[in-house]
Amino acid sequence: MNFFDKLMKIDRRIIFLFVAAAVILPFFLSIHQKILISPEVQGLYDAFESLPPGSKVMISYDYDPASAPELQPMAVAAMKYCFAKGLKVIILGLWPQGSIQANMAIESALEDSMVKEKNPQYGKDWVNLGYMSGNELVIQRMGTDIPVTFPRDYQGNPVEDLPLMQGIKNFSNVDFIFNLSAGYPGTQEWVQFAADRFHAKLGAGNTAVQAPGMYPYLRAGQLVGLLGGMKGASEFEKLTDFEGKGTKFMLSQSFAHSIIIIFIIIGNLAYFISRGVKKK
Amino acid sequence: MRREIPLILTATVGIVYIISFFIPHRPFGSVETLFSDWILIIAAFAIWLGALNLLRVSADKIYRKKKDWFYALVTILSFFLIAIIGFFFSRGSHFQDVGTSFDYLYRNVYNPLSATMFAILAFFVASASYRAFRARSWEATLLLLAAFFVMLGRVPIGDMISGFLPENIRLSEVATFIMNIPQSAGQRAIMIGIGLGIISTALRLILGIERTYLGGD
Amino acid sequence: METFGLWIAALLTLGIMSFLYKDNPVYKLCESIFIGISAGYWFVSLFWQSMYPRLYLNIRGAVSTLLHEGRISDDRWLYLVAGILGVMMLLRLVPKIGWISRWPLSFIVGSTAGLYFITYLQSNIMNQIRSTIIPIYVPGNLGISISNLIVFVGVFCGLVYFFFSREHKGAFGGAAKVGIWFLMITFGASFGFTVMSRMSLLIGRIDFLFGTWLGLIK
Amino acid sequence: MRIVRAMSKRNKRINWNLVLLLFIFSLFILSPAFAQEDTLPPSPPTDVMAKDTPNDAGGSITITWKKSADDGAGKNNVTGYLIYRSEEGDRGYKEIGQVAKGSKEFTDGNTKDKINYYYKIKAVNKSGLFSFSEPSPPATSKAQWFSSGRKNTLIAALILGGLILYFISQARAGKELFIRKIAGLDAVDDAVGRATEMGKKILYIPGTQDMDNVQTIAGVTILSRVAKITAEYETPLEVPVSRSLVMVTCREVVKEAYASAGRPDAFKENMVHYLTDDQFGYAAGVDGLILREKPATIFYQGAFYAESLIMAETGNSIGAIQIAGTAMPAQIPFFFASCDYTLIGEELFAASAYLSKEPKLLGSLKGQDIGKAIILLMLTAGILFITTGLWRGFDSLFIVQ
Repeated sequence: MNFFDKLMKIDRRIIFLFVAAAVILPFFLSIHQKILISPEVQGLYDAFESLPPGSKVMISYDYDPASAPELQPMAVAAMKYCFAKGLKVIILGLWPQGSIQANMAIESALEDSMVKEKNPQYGKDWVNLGYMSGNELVIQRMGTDIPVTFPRDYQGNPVEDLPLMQGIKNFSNVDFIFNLSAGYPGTQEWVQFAADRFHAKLGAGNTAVQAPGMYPYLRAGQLVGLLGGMKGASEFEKLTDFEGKGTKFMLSQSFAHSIIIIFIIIGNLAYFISRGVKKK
Repeated sequence: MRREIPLILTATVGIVYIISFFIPHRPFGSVETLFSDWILIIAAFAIWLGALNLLRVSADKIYRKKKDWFYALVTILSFFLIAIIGFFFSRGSHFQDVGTSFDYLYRNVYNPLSATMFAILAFFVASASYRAFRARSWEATLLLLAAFFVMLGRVPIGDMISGFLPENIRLSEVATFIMNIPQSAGQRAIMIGIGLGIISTALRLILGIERTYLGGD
Repeated sequence: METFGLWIAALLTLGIMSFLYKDNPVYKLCESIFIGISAGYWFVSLFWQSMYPRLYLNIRGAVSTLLHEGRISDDRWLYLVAGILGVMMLLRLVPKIGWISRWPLSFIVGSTAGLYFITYLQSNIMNQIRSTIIPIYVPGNLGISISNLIVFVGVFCGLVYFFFSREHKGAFGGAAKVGIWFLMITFGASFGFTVMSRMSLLIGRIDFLFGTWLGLIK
Repeated sequence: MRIVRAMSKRNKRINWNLVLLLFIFSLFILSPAFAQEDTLPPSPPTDVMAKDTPNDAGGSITITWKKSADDGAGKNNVTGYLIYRSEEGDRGYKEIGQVAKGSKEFTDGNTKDKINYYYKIKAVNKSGLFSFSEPSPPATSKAQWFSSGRKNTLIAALILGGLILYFISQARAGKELFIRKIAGLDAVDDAVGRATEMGKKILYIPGTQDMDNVQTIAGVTILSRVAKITAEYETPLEVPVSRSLVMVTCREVVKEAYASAGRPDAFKENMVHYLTDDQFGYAAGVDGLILREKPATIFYQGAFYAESLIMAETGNSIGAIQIAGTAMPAQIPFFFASCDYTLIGEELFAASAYLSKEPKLLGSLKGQDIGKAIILLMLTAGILFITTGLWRGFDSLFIVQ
């Protein structure tokens, strides 16, 4: 077995080591990267921008801490943006841990100076309806009656006591829905039920792995915009002018991608050379 | 009794479900909600079976002093720890609120385990792509190239490398093109296929042609 | 207490990661904790989130209407059926009448079949057909014309690949082959797109270890 | 947004006197414009119509109107509309909701059926001035017995369902049906055989979702065929599952398979066992099983999420033969990269027919194929119609409401 054969069957732990190094090193480096905006992110931002202050935005947190590195930066940027712009936010979660993630996002958002100035109030500027089990059927039920689906918020207050929830009956009283999703139930269900059945205007933030599956919906106009993974988060941060972790982590991301690409190239070189050697 | 009633039940429920999609009038319009609630309740009962099985298999390991019996004991203890805390010491149905003992376990035990298990995928993605993305054939080359362009195009570094090119053929644009056009087309073909497969399977289930799930008599 | 929790979290994180080197006692320990804790987690969650609000609260509500208003007609009584189906499921533990658990099972399978039939017909067939019907010649815009044509060819040939009842030969086989090419590009692109997501998760964990735990990065 | 932020960041050393002077001066110049905006209400919305919301269970009325002339045009200062409702027509109007500017529609989902309702729309402008529209003619809500917007779905369901049923009956009547090769399924026998030779286990993962997923049901069906083979070869089989209902079902299925292979004695309850409902907890457990038991063959058939690659890469690292199948589009590439064979999407649902060669199952595959042919025809025709302009609305035939 020659060197290239060995290289082709390299112990995967060596690859692991390089990946770890590529992710860790950039944390201690400061290199500035230029971020370009992709059309699907622009689409989402435009949809947000078209909302006048006071509009009602529903944000569904359909993920858990496992996907937080990707989705939390989006959530934080969206919350900061909504608060700073005076949009009213209705939060809910189709995943049990979703509403906890929402509270964490709001905590970070409230630290921003722009948001502090606006001093958003619970009940008036945002509400957290909490988690409701039932997956896509929760969406469907909301299509006919939101207060019946969520009779109380996450703290147990009746929704009729919350000023923001006044006059909210179903999706037609909500101006925009933004769904942060890491799987099922998630964007696909929001498209099928909220957008298809009840014609709600829908945008989404997805883990990068979910995102490719959503392009058909994007092209069909069932989704107005889409943030895919950390890159999507960093682009959205750039558009809204609220730089956060998405931008910060992007460097590790670039390094890690490069290392994988380098390995793929090495693998192919080794493959061709060792095949060439054998032919001789 | 053992097979007929279940088959009739499947057929009836399936047909009612389908019909209710076309009839907004009560009671059909609300059938979906009701049935879905029922399924959730049944699943909540069923998890007792799973939990009992896990405990029984683990206890069996300890009892017979099988290899690694110690770890089985750890599993049993962890299960009871969180179950007891969740049922009795965490504000009842508000067990997930911040500050409960359940939440403490969730944040410091469950969540790091879950997030790390998810995160080691980063390493597996690297080793899988090293092995799988080799230009062995024309098909494999397409796979490789698509992965290559999308991977680079999705991070800012891709645009740094291809910065000298005109804007509309830079790597991020190429990646967007691949995702939007051929990827989207392939995805759609898969989706339509899946749609047909599911429709036909659903139909076979409703009509009782596919009844393997019921087991034997 | 918080610091203690942080240390536990960090050690568990390292324990799971040790598995990348090879299977070892620390990983085994973390794995068995994980199985026990997560099984218990769902056990508790399903109780408080499904059984309690959907079954107990509904039935309690129906009983109180009966007691206070003397009315028996209350939709919530319907949830009793679910309770009965649930108990039937548990009867699996009694070998002699275990077969009765097929009733709730076939209820679930039936409603799943019905729901999937409709949902997939709508979103995977009707909607996808509609969004594929796009003009393949847009006057004055060559780029879009070509893109639309590629989408059409891709969907067409991709579907041909999925034909089961015909041998993939001749022109038909040619189309199926082009279909495979599209599938390959789809897989490669989805894979490449995913790499990003996976790396993000690792970055999140590293951020936890070096930032939250060790405080080396702010 | 960005401007505000830029301003707040700007240097604070400004000549305030000058600013004040300029401000007052500009007020003088602009005052006529301001005055006009401040004193005049926006022009009212017109043509307010209300009618029963179609295709619902009643309890809802849809109101439409023509925008105020000052919304998006004219003075362009309308900020939104408030919707008022009354049961009397001339008085007793109460606010029931509001919508943003540019809106022309509102759904009142809080009506009682068979009661007359009247609606008025109030346009509000920036300075808080408003004007009311004329009231709408009365409207009542009622429930419908058929969703007219879903006629097309009904037709599609009848066509596709009919085709599948027709070919099933054809197949039952004894018509020979061809089925093309599916590499992954041809390999099942070999894969089981190899495990037998090596004296090692076979691991079968029926996805990680519950019985309320059709993919899980497909996975369980394939398990029944695999279990029949392992029973014949006397190969040890282990099925770790992540849902209790799946455990119950798989147990029945495996038991039945062993019985029908004439080996009921070889069946053990614990062949099928539950780990945890948790996605990654389950993956951790399965990884442990793979590393310690070193199975020769691993099947992954059903619905998967991110855990797919964790298990498949670990399986790959011990050199097991892996056969995967899923209809989760996002996971197919991972199985493709780390398994020996992968059933792609629809192939998962074709597997039970392929493995059993039962005529009625094969018939349904034929039905699916004809369905595909019709879809291809629709696509081609539709694109021709829409490109040539012969029938521009063709694609809207497929809109489901």
